[in-house]
Amino acid sequence: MSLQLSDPLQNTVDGLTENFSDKVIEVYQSTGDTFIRVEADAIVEIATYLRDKQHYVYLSDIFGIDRYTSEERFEVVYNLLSLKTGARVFVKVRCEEEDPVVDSVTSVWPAAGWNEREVYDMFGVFFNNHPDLRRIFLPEDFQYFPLRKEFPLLGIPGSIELPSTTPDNDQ
Amino acid sequence: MKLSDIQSKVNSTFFKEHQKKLYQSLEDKHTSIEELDEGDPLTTKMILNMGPQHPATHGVLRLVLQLDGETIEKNKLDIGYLHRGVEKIAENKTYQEFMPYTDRMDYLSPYSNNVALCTAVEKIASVEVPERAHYIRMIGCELARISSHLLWLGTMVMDAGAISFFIWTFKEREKIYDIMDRIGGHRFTISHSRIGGVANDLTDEATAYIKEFINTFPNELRDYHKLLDRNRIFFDRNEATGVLKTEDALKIGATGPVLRACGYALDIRKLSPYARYNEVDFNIPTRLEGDNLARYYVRMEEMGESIKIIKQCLEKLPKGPVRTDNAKQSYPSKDEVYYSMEGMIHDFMMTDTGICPPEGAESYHAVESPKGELGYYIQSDGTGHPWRLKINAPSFTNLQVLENVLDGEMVADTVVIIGGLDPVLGEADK
Amino acid sequence: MAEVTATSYIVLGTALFMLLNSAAITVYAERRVAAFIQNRVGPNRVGPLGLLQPIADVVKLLLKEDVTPTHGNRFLHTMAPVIPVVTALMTVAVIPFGDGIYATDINAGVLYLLAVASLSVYGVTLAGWASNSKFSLLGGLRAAAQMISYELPLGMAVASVVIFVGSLSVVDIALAQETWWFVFLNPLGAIIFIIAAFAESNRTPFDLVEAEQELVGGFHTEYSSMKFGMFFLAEYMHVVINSMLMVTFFFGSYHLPFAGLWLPELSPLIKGILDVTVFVGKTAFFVFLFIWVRWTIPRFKFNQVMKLGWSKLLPLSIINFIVIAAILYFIVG
Amino acid sequence: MGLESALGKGYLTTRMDTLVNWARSNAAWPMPMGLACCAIEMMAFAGPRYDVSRFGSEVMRFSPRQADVMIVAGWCTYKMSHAIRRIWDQMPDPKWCIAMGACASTGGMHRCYGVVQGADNFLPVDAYISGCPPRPDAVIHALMKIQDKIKAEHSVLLDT
Repeated sequence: MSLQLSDPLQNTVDGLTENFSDKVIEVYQSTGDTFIRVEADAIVEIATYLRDKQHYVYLSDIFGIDRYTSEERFEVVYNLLSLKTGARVFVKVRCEEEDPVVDSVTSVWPAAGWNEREVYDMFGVFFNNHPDLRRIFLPEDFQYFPLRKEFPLLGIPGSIELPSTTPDNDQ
Repeated sequence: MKLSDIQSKVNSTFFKEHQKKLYQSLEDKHTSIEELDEGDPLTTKMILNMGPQHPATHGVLRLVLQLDGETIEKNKLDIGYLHRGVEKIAENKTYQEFMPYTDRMDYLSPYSNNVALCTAVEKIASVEVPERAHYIRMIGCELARISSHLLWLGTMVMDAGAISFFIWTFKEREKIYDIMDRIGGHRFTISHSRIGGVANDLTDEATAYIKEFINTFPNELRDYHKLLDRNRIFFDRNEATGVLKTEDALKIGATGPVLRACGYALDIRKLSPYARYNEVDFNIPTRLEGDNLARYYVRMEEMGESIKIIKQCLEKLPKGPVRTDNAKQSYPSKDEVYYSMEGMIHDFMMTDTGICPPEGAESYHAVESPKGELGYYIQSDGTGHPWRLKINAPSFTNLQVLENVLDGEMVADTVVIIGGLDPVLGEADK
Repeated sequence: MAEVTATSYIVLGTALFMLLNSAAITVYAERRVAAFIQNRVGPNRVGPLGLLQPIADVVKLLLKEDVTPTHGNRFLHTMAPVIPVVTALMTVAVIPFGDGIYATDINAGVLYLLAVASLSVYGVTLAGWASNSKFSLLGGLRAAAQMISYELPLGMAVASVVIFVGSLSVVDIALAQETWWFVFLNPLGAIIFIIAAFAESNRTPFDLVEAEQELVGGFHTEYSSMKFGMFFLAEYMHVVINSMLMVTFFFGSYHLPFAGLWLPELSPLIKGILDVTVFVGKTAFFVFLFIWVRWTIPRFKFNQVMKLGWSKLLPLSIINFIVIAAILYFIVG
Repeated sequence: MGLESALGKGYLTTRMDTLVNWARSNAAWPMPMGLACCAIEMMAFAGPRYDVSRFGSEVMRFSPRQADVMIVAGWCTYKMSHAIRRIWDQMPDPKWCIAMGACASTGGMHRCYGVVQGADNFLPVDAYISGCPPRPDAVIHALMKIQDKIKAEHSVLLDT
């Protein structure tokens, strides 16, 4: 499929393929959005490059995708916005189910902090070098990762405790 | 201060692991500049838990503050007290079925959430929307923006101590509720937008109400300005509190009015116009100071701009259908459903499977909700349900800002800063 | 000190009874005025015009379960609400409600008032400490700091009145205003006194002690039942008391404006009724002012309150005092 | 008791009950447990158009120690339910609870892993309000139902 890229996006893609020729796996478009899939181990370098050389200063969002039954099950997507050109680009990395670890980009964009925590909370993907990797929505006592496809919508009974209906008498 | 100092004092009765990690993380924040004062006879510090049930946290935000007298040394936020997993729900619903859930995300401005989902689905499924529907959506969105900003104004001033002001803004909100009632039949969670258009046309009554509102509201806005702009106490409370510099705001990913109050005019309505925002004329108010007062001015001016947009929309409102006439893409009109067999079958099909975007398609579409950039990422697997639906919620992003600006402020400032950032927890907690 | 007569007991009894009632009436007035300011109706279901609302509140509070926090100090927790109520009641002893209508005339009445008024802060601070709650503690600390800061300008403002009269007796101060109210002679002092009185009674814009939005309820967060009810009543009693003090010190006490110039001699009964009516009317106006301000103005921040107290009001009140003293000494002679 | 026999059996206690119930029902201070969308309607319920102060209930006490009626407005998640229950335990007796809206009553549309399917799983609820969110009139109706319930209670002498 041939790509129809606007000039700024073309620049981005050219720059990436030039500097990280062995790290960029594929570039594709879907309904007008541009997705660049890169090797997981190079994400911090690529992020630094994109921020410093391509003006992707603003990190809009980070989210995970569960590619259930596929190889390299988890995908982490970085939603970047260039403030100079107004171009939006999505950078994707993939990781294995057994050892889902991705390097944290909090050193590049501090905004990634909470978004990465959310991905960890929902999918169980760990982020190396994250300053404060805790669950963000669910309590730490919860054992599961709810947005994984095998987790039932109604939850697992008893996985989160309900309050006791007799008043505290521990003191 | 040692961690054991906090932990030994804490006696959690539920979610023990969670509380432990939270205090641990508070402990770890800024450890480099933290030093133990040997001469201090009070070796323990006061840890104040604000929330989750607290009058000023706009819902169920929990702040864990380490205090030095009245000054906040460091803080951690704990959110998720409203987490219900809408993204998981979305994977089990058709796109249209998911619409009411978006209402309950940012419940101060449900209309713009509906439009965000609709435009995202329309983008991924290539649905053409009639002109009139675009304009009706814009009117709804701007009304929602005014309604949201009004509640922000009321609660922010109320948090500063003036309780009546909240009631006065609520009087105006009631008018917007009336309009919404006339448009869609409910006070605020109206789910009026549909994939491929809107549910029904504006009635004459609704149009009359809107016209009356846009004529009277600027006067009210002037009154608010009169009351607050020269109010010394209000000024002192808000000036230079919660200051965020432009670079920091971009780094930490602030969005919406919070970012614009820091001096960066990022507005999705201008950046990548959706609906027909490229055909109306409006400005993006910005301020350079980045403090709470700047946020106040930005939002107040935005309300004025919204009135301007609604006026233009009413002038330009074209005649025509309000929903696309393609039974594979949107619900047929009720006339068809009641009086023709085909219409009824299509209605069934839409309810049962709904609209099916092509397999493997991915798209992201953002709108400028009152709180900031509200984006929906959808990945389709070719069925009527999304494979993955991710909501980029502005409140979530802005709450992260809160964790960074609170350090060094006073306890009394927390409430006005939370008010100034205007997070909605229903949206932040997903 | 004047002799204690039967009149004293009657006046004292009536005044105490009316003060307790006035707290209830003020509660009702506050709810109605608040409703009026906010385009609402206000209580109207209980009794005619909802007049029985405070009674319903009090009966309900009386019969509610009383809670003392587990790790709180039970004795202090119980004692704390009594202090503001008692001090509020003690103040009426020296306030003249009309010509000759007062419980007692202490020759150091002003000092007595200041001393008693500053006692009530102990109740608030103890309540904050004995509750074993952080919000209460913060509220109590704020109360202590705020009271100390505003006692001084308050005292200086009163002192600037006392030098006009040359007597520390409250009755003399009231008598001296027959023609000229002190608000005309000493306007700066009056303003300082009003501000400080607002701060002393913990009302908006100085209600950081309660600070519903930040500290939930401040010092009374952990109080329930009638203990809370006593704080509640004490707050309104202090509003009434402070209004009375404003009237007594600056707004002519029981005198009509420039009454000495035009008011003819009246029979003692009519004069007494007129005096008390005028006094009550003026007090009611200031109570309304308290309520009005409460529902329209935002609240200060802690450091701003301190700054206002120490760096603005205190120097201003001292300068005011010195200037008045100088004028009286050198010019009036 | 002499008085009892003179005035008829249970006369005094019934009178006392009437007084107590009258006071309690007309001074029911709400504890606004505003969680989600319903909280906005709860504000409207105290606002100018609906004005709950007519019933003497506009004194929103955010401290549980001083509140009588807890209005659970919004969905209760598992994480939040502990806080709600704790606040309920902190409220002194007598106390009542309104589950406002479909989510608080049954879980409503949020049939998913995070939400407790009805606040009555951990709270004794006195009145349920339907609607998502209910209109403020419905909340006032629920409050009046609570008032009716209070008026029918025997608080002084339980068995006469």
